[in-house]
Amino acid sequence: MRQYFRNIFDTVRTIAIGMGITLKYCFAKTVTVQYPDMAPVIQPRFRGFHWFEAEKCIACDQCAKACPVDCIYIEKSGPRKIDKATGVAVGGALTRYAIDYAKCMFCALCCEPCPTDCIHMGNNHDLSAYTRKDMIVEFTELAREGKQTPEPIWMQRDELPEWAARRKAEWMSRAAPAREHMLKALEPSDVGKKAEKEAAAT
Amino acid sequence: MSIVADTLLESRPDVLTDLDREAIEQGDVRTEEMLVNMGPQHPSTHGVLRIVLRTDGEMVLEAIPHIGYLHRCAEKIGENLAPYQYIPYTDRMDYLAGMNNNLAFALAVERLTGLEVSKRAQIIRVIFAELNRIASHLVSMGAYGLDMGAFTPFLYAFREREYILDLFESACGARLTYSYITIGGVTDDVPERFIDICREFLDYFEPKIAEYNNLLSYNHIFVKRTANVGVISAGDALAYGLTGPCLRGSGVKWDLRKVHPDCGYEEYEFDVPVGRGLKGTMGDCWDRYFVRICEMEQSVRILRQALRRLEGTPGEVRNKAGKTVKLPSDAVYYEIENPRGQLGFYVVGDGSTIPYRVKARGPSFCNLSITNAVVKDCLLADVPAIVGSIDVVMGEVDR
Amino acid sequence: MSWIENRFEEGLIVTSLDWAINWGRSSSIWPMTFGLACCAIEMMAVGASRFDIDRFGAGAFRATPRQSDLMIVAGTVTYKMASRVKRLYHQMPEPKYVMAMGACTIGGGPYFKHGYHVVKGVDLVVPVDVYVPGCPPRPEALLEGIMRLQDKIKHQSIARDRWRGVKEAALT
Amino acid sequence: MTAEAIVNLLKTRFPEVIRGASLEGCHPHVVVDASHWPAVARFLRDEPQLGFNLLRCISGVDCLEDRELAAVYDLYSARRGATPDANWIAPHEFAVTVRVPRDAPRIPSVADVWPAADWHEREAYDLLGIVFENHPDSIDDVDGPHPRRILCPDDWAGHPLRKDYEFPLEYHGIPAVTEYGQTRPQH
Repeated sequence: MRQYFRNIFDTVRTIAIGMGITLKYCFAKTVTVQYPDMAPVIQPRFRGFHWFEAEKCIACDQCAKACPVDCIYIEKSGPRKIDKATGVAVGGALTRYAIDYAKCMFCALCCEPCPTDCIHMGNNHDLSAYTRKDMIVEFTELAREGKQTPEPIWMQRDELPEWAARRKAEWMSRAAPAREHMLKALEPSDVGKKAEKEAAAT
Repeated sequence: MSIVADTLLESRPDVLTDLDREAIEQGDVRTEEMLVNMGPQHPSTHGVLRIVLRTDGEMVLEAIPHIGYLHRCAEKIGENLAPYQYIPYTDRMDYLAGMNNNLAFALAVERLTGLEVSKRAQIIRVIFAELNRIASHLVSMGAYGLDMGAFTPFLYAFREREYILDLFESACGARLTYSYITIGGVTDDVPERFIDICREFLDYFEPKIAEYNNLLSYNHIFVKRTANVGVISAGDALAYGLTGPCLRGSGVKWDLRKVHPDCGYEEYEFDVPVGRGLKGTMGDCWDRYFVRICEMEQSVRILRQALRRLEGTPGEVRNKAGKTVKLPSDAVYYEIENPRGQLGFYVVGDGSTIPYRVKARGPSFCNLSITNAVVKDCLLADVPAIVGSIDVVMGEVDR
Repeated sequence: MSWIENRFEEGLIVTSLDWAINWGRSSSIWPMTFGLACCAIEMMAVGASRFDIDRFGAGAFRATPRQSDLMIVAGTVTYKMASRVKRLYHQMPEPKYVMAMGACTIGGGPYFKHGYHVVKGVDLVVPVDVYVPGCPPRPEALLEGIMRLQDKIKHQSIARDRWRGVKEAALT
Repeated sequence: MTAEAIVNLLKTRFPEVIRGASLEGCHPHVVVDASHWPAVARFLRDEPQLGFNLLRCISGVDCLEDRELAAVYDLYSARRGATPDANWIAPHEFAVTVRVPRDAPRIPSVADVWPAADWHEREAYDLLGIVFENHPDSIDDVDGPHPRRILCPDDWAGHPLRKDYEFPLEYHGIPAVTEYGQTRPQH
């Protein structure tokens, strides 16, 4: 009998202590991030969807070899190399550079071996879509549009939350100086042929 | 008289009222054997565990765990990739403690190849391993509360965990699958102001542990549901190969960080908390749960020492040779203390850069094998309490 | 709703009814607690205090398929699990939606090449409405996925084939 | 006790059973004949000098070149500290390898010596096809008695971790290749 009342007393007492803690947090600052209205908290080193600079890529396959899951597809029409005067890759055309995000595991191992420093982990965090084909991002197609990182479909709308509009503008301005070179990278260029001959001679 | 009445009278006389006793003695309780399938989709099996329970009324006569619903062929992948490429896969084994898994595999390969790791990298490794231990135990505590019907601690645990994940993200850029600790050190030095932010977090976090105790650990309902339930004796625990908090909950003061220190753990001062039977029998669910809470306190202690040490130790953090190591024709078996127990990697080299065989010994795999021995002859309602207190992560059980 | 499909013109009554029904459906998506692997932890994080999926009316995680509208397949689907996934899907009441969260679920992910026991995409087992890539996706990305699904639901019509023209409409 | 001392102790106690020992390198171990393995295991556990009470892991290895399968048993001896409050210690650790021919891989089970071996042995059967005799969780089918599979489904064909394993093309109607048929990049 005594144990019975003791149990009731203990239960009520310990629950009251717990409720006291909960009550304290009624007046504390909230921790919830109001996501679509507020910007997500993303650290500078965040490993998001890739940022790829087509004008610098020499299609050397180093990233594809380092990739543990083989999700990078590279095709080129001839050997490419960096033109030292402009810092832009010339030679054969870069016909395809695609990453399959249905396989990618964001380990950043592709960024380390790149000799020309042309692939990075970007700060885009989302690429949700309605078909599986959308998971393959053709970076050469993006380069044709003057972009260096894939845009999620919601960012293609007109009205955007303020932070998203700012981010979109930032991506655009970051890619803008290289836009001309990016288009050139998709076509074969003469300088490359010279380099090719030189390479063949040596 | 049926089996259930017999076992109830013997094993759990405390749950029977006088009326029950009378009913049993008069033979009113008649039950039949029944098979109950728990899982693979069940809210309290922590993933895709399936337990087939043979029950007699409320009593469980036999519990056979069926695993393999998350078998992701990690060992086959290990035979096909260079060690530095395999590091991201180790993240995905015990996905609540990615840093510790990276560390275990990196240490195994470094031991095999004799690769040197700088002092600063070792301190960073300790810091991240301990931070991840806290994060992992927080999830374990929150999820255990959920299993027992307490939703609030889950929210508190995840709030604190987010701060740790922010620290991880600032250092390596990922929230869950870090691949930060790699062969030959860590991928990158800690960011600026990391030490200050980490200290701030510790100052914020330390008083919270007392709060969890008041919220959950000492809550009378929680205690009644977990104390004296699922008792594992020290002998059983050792025989079944239990490690980590499950072994220490049974009063065995065995911690690899003390037994075989690596990464300079011998220089840090900390205690090994063990179950003492504070609320019931030694080795019950509550003890296993409480060992985790106490370990968080010890991790905070280690972290404070490590941060002080990191300030005074400049230097490189990565041995670049780690990416091109050749594995000699030899084997190594290396274990470290993970939040869930001893994670071991058995790596066989054959002179090339790709291992011949990689075998992972998941602590949850061994801890789960005791299920049948513990769950036998207990009440059906206690099964979630026992499985939750073992704290399995299915990614590691099935690999 | 097959008995009603393609029988009515899209007039005032049908479109207003559509609007009301879609508003109701899209703002109370009840997901099923269906954690398979690592992504499930991020799914739990979405349900917890920092990200708080309840703001979208999708916070009522149900333990049983009978009460849920949305199956978030969060994690690697293996051959051993595939038949269970299918069975759970068939147990859900209409209208039901499936979200593939994470690379493993979408296409085998990191386990594509050497994973002898991993299903190379959950869409080989159940139809998928929204794909959320990432390994694992950030909680924000999962919230975006939920909003993509809401967009999709808002363009559904009870008097039409369920998904006709929905993708194009949802993009605008 | 050093690995050398343990090997010497085993050699004096079981002179015919020890087929070899490797003390060099990172993983000192002794190779034991399969037929006498349970007796050796019992000795390793019960001998007060050794007291290997904690079975850490059983790793199966497919040695394709030698046409052999190996099971590696890693052991710890966990001892109570000097005082009740002291940490436990591990006076020694050791490993035992049992090698069997690849076409008839039969090893007696040690699940009655260390209950922890139960699941490890099932896993070794599942992934490598090492048959553990007298296993407590055995089933008897066309291949004779063998432990029950643990990770793969019961009707899975083959043992995946063997070096000559061929990946399945479909399982229960689910194709193993994707419908958009991407080819891997050729390196």
